[in-house]
Amino acid sequence: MQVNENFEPVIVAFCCNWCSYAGADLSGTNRLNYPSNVKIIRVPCSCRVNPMFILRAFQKGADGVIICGCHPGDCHYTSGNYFTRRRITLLYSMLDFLGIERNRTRLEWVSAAEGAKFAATMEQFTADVKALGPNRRLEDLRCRKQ
Amino acid sequence: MQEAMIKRAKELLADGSVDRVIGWKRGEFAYDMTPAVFTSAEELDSEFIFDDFTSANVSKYLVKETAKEGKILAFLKPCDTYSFNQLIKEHRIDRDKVYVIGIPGGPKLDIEKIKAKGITGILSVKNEDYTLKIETLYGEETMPFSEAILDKCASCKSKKHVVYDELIGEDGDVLDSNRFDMVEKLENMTAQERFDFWRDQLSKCIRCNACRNVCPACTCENCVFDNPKSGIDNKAPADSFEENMFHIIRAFHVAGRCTDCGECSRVCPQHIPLHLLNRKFIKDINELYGEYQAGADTTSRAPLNTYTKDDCEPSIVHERGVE
Amino acid sequence: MQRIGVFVCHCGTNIAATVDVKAVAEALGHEPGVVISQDYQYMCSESGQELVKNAIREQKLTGVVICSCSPRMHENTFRKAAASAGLNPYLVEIANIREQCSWIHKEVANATDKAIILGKAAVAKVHLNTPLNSMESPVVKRALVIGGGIAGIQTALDIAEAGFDVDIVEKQPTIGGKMAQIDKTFPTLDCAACILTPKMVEASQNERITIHSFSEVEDVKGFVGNFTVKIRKKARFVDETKCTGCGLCTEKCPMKKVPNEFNLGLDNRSAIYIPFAQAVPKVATIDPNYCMMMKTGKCGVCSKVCSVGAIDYKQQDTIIEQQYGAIVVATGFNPINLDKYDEFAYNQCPDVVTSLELERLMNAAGPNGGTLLRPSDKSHPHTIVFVQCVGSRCDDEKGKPYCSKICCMYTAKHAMLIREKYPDTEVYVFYIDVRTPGKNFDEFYRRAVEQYNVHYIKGMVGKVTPKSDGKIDVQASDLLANEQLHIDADMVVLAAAIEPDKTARPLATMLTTQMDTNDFFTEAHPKLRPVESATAGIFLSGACQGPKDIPETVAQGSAAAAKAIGLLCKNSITCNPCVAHSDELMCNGCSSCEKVCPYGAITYIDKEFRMPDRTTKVRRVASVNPAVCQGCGACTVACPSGAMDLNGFSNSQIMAEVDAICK
Amino acid sequence: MLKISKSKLNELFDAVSAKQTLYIPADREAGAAEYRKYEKGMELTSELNTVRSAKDFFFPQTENLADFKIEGKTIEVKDVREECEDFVVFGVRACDARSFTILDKVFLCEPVDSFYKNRRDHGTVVTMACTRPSETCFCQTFGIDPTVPEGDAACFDDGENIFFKANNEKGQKFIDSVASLLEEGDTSKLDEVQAKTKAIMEKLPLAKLSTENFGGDKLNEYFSSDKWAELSQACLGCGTCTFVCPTCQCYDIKDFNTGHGIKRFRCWDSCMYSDFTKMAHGNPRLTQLERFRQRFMHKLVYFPANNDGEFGCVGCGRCLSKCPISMNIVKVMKALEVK
Repeated sequence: MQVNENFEPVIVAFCCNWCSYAGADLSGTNRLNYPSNVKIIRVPCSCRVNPMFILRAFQKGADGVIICGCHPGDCHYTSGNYFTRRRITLLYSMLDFLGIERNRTRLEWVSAAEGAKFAATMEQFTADVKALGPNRRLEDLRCRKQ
Repeated sequence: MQEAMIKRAKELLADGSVDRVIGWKRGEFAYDMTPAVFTSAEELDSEFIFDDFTSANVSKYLVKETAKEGKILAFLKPCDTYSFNQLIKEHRIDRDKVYVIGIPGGPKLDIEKIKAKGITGILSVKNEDYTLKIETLYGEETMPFSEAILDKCASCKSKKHVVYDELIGEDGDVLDSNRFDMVEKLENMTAQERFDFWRDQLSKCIRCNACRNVCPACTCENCVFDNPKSGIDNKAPADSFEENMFHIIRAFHVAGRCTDCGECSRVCPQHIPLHLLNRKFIKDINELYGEYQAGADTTSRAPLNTYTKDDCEPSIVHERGVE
Repeated sequence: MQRIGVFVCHCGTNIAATVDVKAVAEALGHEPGVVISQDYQYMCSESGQELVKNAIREQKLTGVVICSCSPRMHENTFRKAAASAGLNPYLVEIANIREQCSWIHKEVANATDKAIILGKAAVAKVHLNTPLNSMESPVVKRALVIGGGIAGIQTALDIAEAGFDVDIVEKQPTIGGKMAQIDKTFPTLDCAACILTPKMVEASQNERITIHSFSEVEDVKGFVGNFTVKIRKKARFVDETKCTGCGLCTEKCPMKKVPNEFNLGLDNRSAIYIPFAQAVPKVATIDPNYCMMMKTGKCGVCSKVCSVGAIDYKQQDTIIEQQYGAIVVATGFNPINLDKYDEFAYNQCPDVVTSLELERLMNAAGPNGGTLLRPSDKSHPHTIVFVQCVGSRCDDEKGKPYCSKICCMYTAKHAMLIREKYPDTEVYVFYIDVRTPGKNFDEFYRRAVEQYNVHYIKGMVGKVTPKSDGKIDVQASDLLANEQLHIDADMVVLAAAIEPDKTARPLATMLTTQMDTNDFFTEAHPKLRPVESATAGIFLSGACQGPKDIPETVAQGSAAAAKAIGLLCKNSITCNPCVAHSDELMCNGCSSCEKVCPYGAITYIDKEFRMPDRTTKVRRVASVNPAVCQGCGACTVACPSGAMDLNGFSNSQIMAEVDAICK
Repeated sequence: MLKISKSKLNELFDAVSAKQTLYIPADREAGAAEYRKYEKGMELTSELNTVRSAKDFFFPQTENLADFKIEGKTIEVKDVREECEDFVVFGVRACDARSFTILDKVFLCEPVDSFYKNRRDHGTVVTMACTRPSETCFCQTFGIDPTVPEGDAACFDDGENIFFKANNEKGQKFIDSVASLLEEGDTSKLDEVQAKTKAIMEKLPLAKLSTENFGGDKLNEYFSSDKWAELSQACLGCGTCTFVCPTCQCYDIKDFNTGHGIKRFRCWDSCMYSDFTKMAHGNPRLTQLERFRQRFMHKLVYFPANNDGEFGCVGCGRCLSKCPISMNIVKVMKALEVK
């Protein structure tokens, strides 16, 4: 695959307030660098992430979307991430079924203590999306940046 | 069959057990039956029809019908009973207001398949020992019955009625159908091939909403695609993205609720195999979370409304099949 | 028209070193709706907050965006500041440009660009923020404890001690639970009754405690601070208020062949009975399945001998309705049923008993008056084999996957007591592991081995076979010696696994609390919230949450009480306003949301709607109780019509953020 | 009459498409044809008609009307109108050809819809006479002769040759542009084919359907007919009939936020939809019965009342074959007709 060195992907990360957002804060506190392509949106729980949000991100110009939540069993709301896991598994499977590149979407469990994991995950995900190049299969041409 | 149905419907109307009957009404041609509500013996005698073309699933109409006063008799084919049950489960139908008579299922015929053979000017279609004798303005044509079967019937999942008050004819069994074959075929393609396949199909979409409006799982008071507050409302596929989004979200919203009745693909004026999207979810659910048939009962928890602690991770999507 | 203020914090050099804060303020100043955009050294300082407050007042701001550290740090600070300046606190949004920007990026240009985008997302979101007001919900100053075992008693006593009324609902005729059946307790070997019965009496005499014995919870409605509970007081055919517990009726009752539940069926009781001498309340109960009067209408002896006229054969169940602020579940455990364990001949041989049965056999108030005799022939047993982990740590469907936790210790206790009292008896214990974590536990176990010469054998018992001479052949393997053993035993004692009370499952549904696959109640957090259920106002005490010994149970009982007291102390609870709400016009009443709500916050109501054609239609629609909802948002995605939305994180707000980030 | 042998038709297509964009009805799959941009070697369909009508060429499903560029707090309006390039649509049937006349009445009356006019001015419609009408055809009900179609130029198929006839100047220009490929031919066989087709027309199941009792003067009777409830009962409220209809011309105008600006576009709308013409106060037609009635009243009563008796239907039969529940204008006319 050709990698465009100048391509800077837009990456949206949905992080649950209690674990992953805190984990992201921790990687900041520990000054662990990860690419600035990643922009975080805070949600109360990963189960708040509606498939509409993910599609919307791709429509409006995102090249990759990652969802982060508490590890299964650790959900602040006891069961939220279990629902997330099913919903997102099915959604990602459907995107794959439609031929959308698998590496554009990801879900990772990141606890509040895993600052290093958060940074490493974002580093890896950004690299994967970069390798894929711009999102073309699930983009809205009207939104393409001129 | 038709006679037995009319007879029973008239009896139930006469003894006051039901006030209305929902079934199919004959049309202008051999194949254009309209779902209809009958209230008298005369109407039943003159207009009620049940034959190889009465394929429409009438269960969704019962949402509207059971909101009215009185009781309605519904003739349900096996596949329709699944939709009916699912609607009961979601509190959309008042079970007490429906008297269900289970009737045999298909296979039903697809007029479009007959027309696709170049047969036009169709005046009548007769099934003689599984050969269709088609009288047309341009002479008589024949074709095998098997080649004119509706897609949804060709991959029938069940001949069993999952709910009824009485049956006319025999009840059948849940079938070991081949309905996931095409999904599997697509799964085994490369991502690029799948993308090309779906782009070709979904680009045909004219967003007429027939698939949504016929779907027994789509009974929302106000669909997100019609609701400006939802942020994703739209009326036309103004971009290929919107074609994708509509069908992904629709499939997702009925995931775990779709009974695979096949109406979406039957009514699509552009012949988009929309049922494949729903079947993909059904296949995934069966494989990842255990066999589940929406509408088979009214009490089990829908797979997306439940979980187990050792469910697979979404990364399974990245690990299996072909990229 | 929105009037939004943007305030960019330098955080000393924490932000300003890598983010060009002036450029951020400048860029965000051009965003639609932004009327003021400023930067400042320390926005969280007194003077920084003053800057925000003044701007709110002077510019008549309708929304505030603070670009600063993580909202986890100072969101509350700025919300309070906004509130003090007259702006609804929920009209404040934080753009995290420190932890998620300046601290992780090194290049100024890069970090500044990202900070601007994060700021734009916050501005886009705040455009759609709506004022939210925290609801206050009053707290009923009364607690309900379900279950009157040691856990429930301890919880009730502690709550009453704190000055709150508390009711105990116990389904048996007496409180006391399993502990009342136990002879001695480990590792101190003091008598269970001696330490339990004073507590039972204390509970009955405490004027703040009401005991509803022989009663069950029928229905629970409401939410934290305001539960309405229906309690069914089952008919005991004896007027509780009149009965003095003299026991004359139980002596005179001609029907004496009723298996005695309290002694686990090892002896009999009469049809009218008091479970045991120290029962609380000490009131007789008629068992209608055996009472001749109830069955045939001929007898009436108890009625004749009762001097206070307490007998009432026509008594009916009564329903009490009561309101509570907090509910504590203390439904306890039972040993599992051993019917499926044919290999241990439990059903075939009366001399194969469970540990709890052994407790009764050894108890002074038990069937043998405290002398350990074989149930079959009342002879003194000389060889006793204990089998550990019967149904515990088990992979098959017969047993339980977990460790029952208490068996190792009570078996050591039994072995020791037997060796102490009957030194001529040989005691064998077959175990997989001996688990003795706990204060003085391992010392206790070692005493059994070293001082009392109990034969501990690591190995499994394969088969227990009663023999014709009355002995029992125990076939086992000694894993350490690697040999097969046959022991001619007189008695075999099975350490049956314990399981949560099966009848608690419908209760869990009523309480909208969760149970795990083993039917133990699930705590809100396994480490940090061990005595709370996920449902606010419902607390967990004792073995209903997991296997526990007495000290742990009592500790948890008190902990649950402390949590309940903490709630009851408040006059009202302030609810988080970031909760879900349903648009009734769009709701289909399909119940998807209810199914995914971990708190049972969603109920359905039949609501009348005016239809477009001016008719009316009654439709089932979801209704969220804001006092119960915790705002996770699971329901918003389960809802296909989009009727369900979440305050503070609405669909449109999140999509606005997405748009701002992606553009 | 000038003709070309059918075997040479592709040469003609090649010649036309070399100069301007050419669209022809081609098979998408068995039994389903659609207009496609001609590419070398593409075959003309054997289907009678396309699934979607030809109205898309002049009134596409979505069309950008204006762009707004937002820069900070200023909005700049950008005119996106561009002169359309010349194109030819070949093989349009008589029914669809008539639909352009109907659409013209809507879009070309004052104020003229410049987007529509632009396309209309630059498009040449070459029609094709029908030889094998389907049972769903009822164009004759609306006075259309499918053997002599309208359009800028008309083509006639005698089985071996395609004959060309100009109906106007634009049509003549088209024929002139391909004159080198055409030759004068004998039309006797064509006359036979036409006679045969006319005979079939007589035998069509809907041949007797008449508009005689419809039109603007029956407004009250039809509006308050008690038949509407029964007719609309099974209607799903989808837009299939509207979207396959060659004459339905309603549209909605919406704004789309692209992230860097706003695109104002119009898209087809359907009077069958519950949110059609929804305004601040709600929807003027509250029930599906009213919406269903609107569609057919418009075609059979309001439109002729406002357009010199011209009905809003051309009898193409698309809604007859595509309605998911097989309810259509024919059933409505038959049920409703007041003699």
